[in-house]
Amino acid sequence: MSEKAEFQPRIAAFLCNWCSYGAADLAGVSRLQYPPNIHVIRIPCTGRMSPKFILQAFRQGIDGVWVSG
Amino acid sequence: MADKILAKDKLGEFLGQLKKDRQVFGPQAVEGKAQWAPLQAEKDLLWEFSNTHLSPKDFFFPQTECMMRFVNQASDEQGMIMQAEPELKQARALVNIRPCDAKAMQVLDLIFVQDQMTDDFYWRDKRDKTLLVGLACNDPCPTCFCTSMNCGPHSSTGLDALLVDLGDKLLLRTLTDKAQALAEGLPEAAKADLAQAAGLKKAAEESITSRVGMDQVNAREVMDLYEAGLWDRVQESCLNCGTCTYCCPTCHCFDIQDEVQGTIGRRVRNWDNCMSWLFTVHGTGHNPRGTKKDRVRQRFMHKFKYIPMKRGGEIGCVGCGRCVQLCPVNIDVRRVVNDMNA
Amino acid sequence: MSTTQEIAAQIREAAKRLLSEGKVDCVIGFAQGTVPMREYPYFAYTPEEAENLTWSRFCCNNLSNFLVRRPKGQADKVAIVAQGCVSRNIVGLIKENQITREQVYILGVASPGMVDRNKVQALFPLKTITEVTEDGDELIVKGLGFEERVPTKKVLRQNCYTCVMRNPVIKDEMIGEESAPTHGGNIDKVAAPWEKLAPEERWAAFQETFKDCIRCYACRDACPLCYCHVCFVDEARPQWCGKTQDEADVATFHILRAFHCAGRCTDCGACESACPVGIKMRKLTSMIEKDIRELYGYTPGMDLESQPPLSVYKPNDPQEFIK
Amino acid sequence: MFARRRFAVLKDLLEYVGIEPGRLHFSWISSAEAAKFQETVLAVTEAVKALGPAKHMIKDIRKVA
Repeated sequence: MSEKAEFQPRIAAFLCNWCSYGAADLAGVSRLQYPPNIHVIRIPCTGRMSPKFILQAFRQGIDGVWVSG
Repeated sequence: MADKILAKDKLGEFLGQLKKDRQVFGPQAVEGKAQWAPLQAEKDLLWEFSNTHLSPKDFFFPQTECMMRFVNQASDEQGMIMQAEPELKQARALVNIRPCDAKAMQVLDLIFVQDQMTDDFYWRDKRDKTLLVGLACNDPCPTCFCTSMNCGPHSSTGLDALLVDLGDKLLLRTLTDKAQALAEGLPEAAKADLAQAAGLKKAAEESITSRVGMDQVNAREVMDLYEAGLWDRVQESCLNCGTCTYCCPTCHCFDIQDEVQGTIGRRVRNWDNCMSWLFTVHGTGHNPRGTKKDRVRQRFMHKFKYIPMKRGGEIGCVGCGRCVQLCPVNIDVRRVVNDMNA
Repeated sequence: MSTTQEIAAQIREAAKRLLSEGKVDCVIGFAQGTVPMREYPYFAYTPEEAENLTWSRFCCNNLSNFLVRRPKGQADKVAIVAQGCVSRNIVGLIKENQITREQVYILGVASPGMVDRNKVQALFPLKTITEVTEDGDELIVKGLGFEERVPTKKVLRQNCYTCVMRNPVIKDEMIGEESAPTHGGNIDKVAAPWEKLAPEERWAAFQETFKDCIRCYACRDACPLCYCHVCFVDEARPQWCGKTQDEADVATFHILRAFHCAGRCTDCGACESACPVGIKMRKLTSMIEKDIRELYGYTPGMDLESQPPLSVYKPNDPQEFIK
Repeated sequence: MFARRRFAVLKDLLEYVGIEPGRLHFSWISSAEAAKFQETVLAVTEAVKALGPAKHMIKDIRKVA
């Protein structure tokens, strides 16, 4: 296995409480599998999302940011 | 104390000798401005310049300085034990520092290193390991007012050695033991050379036409100055930015913060300035310097009243004129002090 | 076209009239600075003080900044000297409910285009400039040991070449005559200079531009858009932006500052003029404003009616980037 | 909807300063779309994985200041 293939990114996932967070929940109860690289952060609404959060995630060394409403 | 002559073609040797056990810095033309940089070649060193764009205080008091590090984990063997940052490894020399900037370092010495209890290790370490070789100003700028601020274009306070450009050669005046070795083997200055240097000094001092009076500032009571009406006008155009304090060679306020990432942390100190709202705000939300006027007043009162009162007449300003040139709204310190002196 | 000296005389006359008639409490204009090419914001409260007012190509601060930063409270009525960009910022401040239209009396001026002092200094590297005066379309630059004439057109601020509105968009009184609205430059051609670079080269260009930053925040404080009582860099719990010189901290400050100006920046150039180390932060802001024009067809501050672009939406706004 | 405009500008700004396009992702997923959620996680992870570890904007306090 090459080094690149072994790289496991850390991804911050900002999920809206009413939409994607619910979808994540449903994915869980439906036993749908997905990679464990995402670190879910629940936000009350995508409108709560601030550019500060995204920059802060990058500052703390996160490899990717995903915002989902 | 010795007055020697350094021929300009011997400069390379002189710098070579400095470089033997030190890292040498000097003002160089970087992007059209005189700026401090490590000296690679003799030809890069500037001789014809007014002063460096920003002050050299960051050699001794960096804008960001890590003081100590720690492991932020109680279970770790080294957990929560502060580890001091290493001292400066190599000695340094600053060549062609202007006398006003050297004077500023001497003023800051009085503040950073006072007694056993107030002894800033980080400052003292860098000061002790740095040799200051000054270059006297023969052509001061119109914004210079050093002669009014306990300083002057040929002032030697705070320096280890002073160079005076005599045209075809340099006069090297050693002032401390640290600098004695530099003068070894150089010819003594002749009477005519000393007379020429004295003439240049007089001419330079006379060419400084900006005068600032301090007699009334010294005579007036603190509260009288504090409550003076002039601050209402001074603060009007102020933006409360930190330009004046960050370009100033004697401004020395800082903010200490602990930065923690997971299990590691460090304590850093960063330049801070009294113009900032955050500078004095309390945890309760109360801010003793809540208005722009309070903050503007603080800077001038500190430099021209509080420091002279506490430090036997030393002034927290050396008259380098950087803030006059760089203030975005032209708050001219000379005008402010003259108003205070009225 | 009147010279700036003639305009200055007319500003003084208007200011004296307004103050003596009691129409306003204060006139905000410029007075001659103590160093070359640096006129400073001046507040005249009496007709006598109005004598100190001036107008030139060295008036680089954005005076509308002082409408929101005045400590005396915002109730009293002030007159303000405003060229195109300043009037556009006044429009912005009115829209953002920082001031009301009634409390400002706008003395409109056509902008002659302001001089970039860094550009003039760069023509005379390491030399000390002692005096700069305007003479028609030229500047007479005097310094220690030299005197030269420089065509003004060569040393204007970068944003003035691409100005889209030199005349005030709102005014109570016009000083001098209106000029052609633009200087002829096309902002869309020069905005966002790093777009030409390959994505992997951009970060280096960004770092190079901001490497001299000393975090004095003069750009923020000179900006009429930055009136927040507590700026995000001053927030401590949580701390969004560290106070160090680390490149991540410097980058965070400049990215967020630029972002906060999105859809509001009038490209007045006050930030670049205020910077003590000559950073060109318009390389960031010009990109955002270009983006706003392309995405939402909006140019800030042109009228009192339109809605700020980030405060409204349309159902068919572009969203190709969203999965 | 307001956020959409903010995100559009922010994404363009971050790409403009040199953050790779594949590091920042946005999506609309309703609470009923578990399958779309799964697909999107896969897509996002793959995109970031392909880019390798983050290089910019990282505050590293271990560095000597």
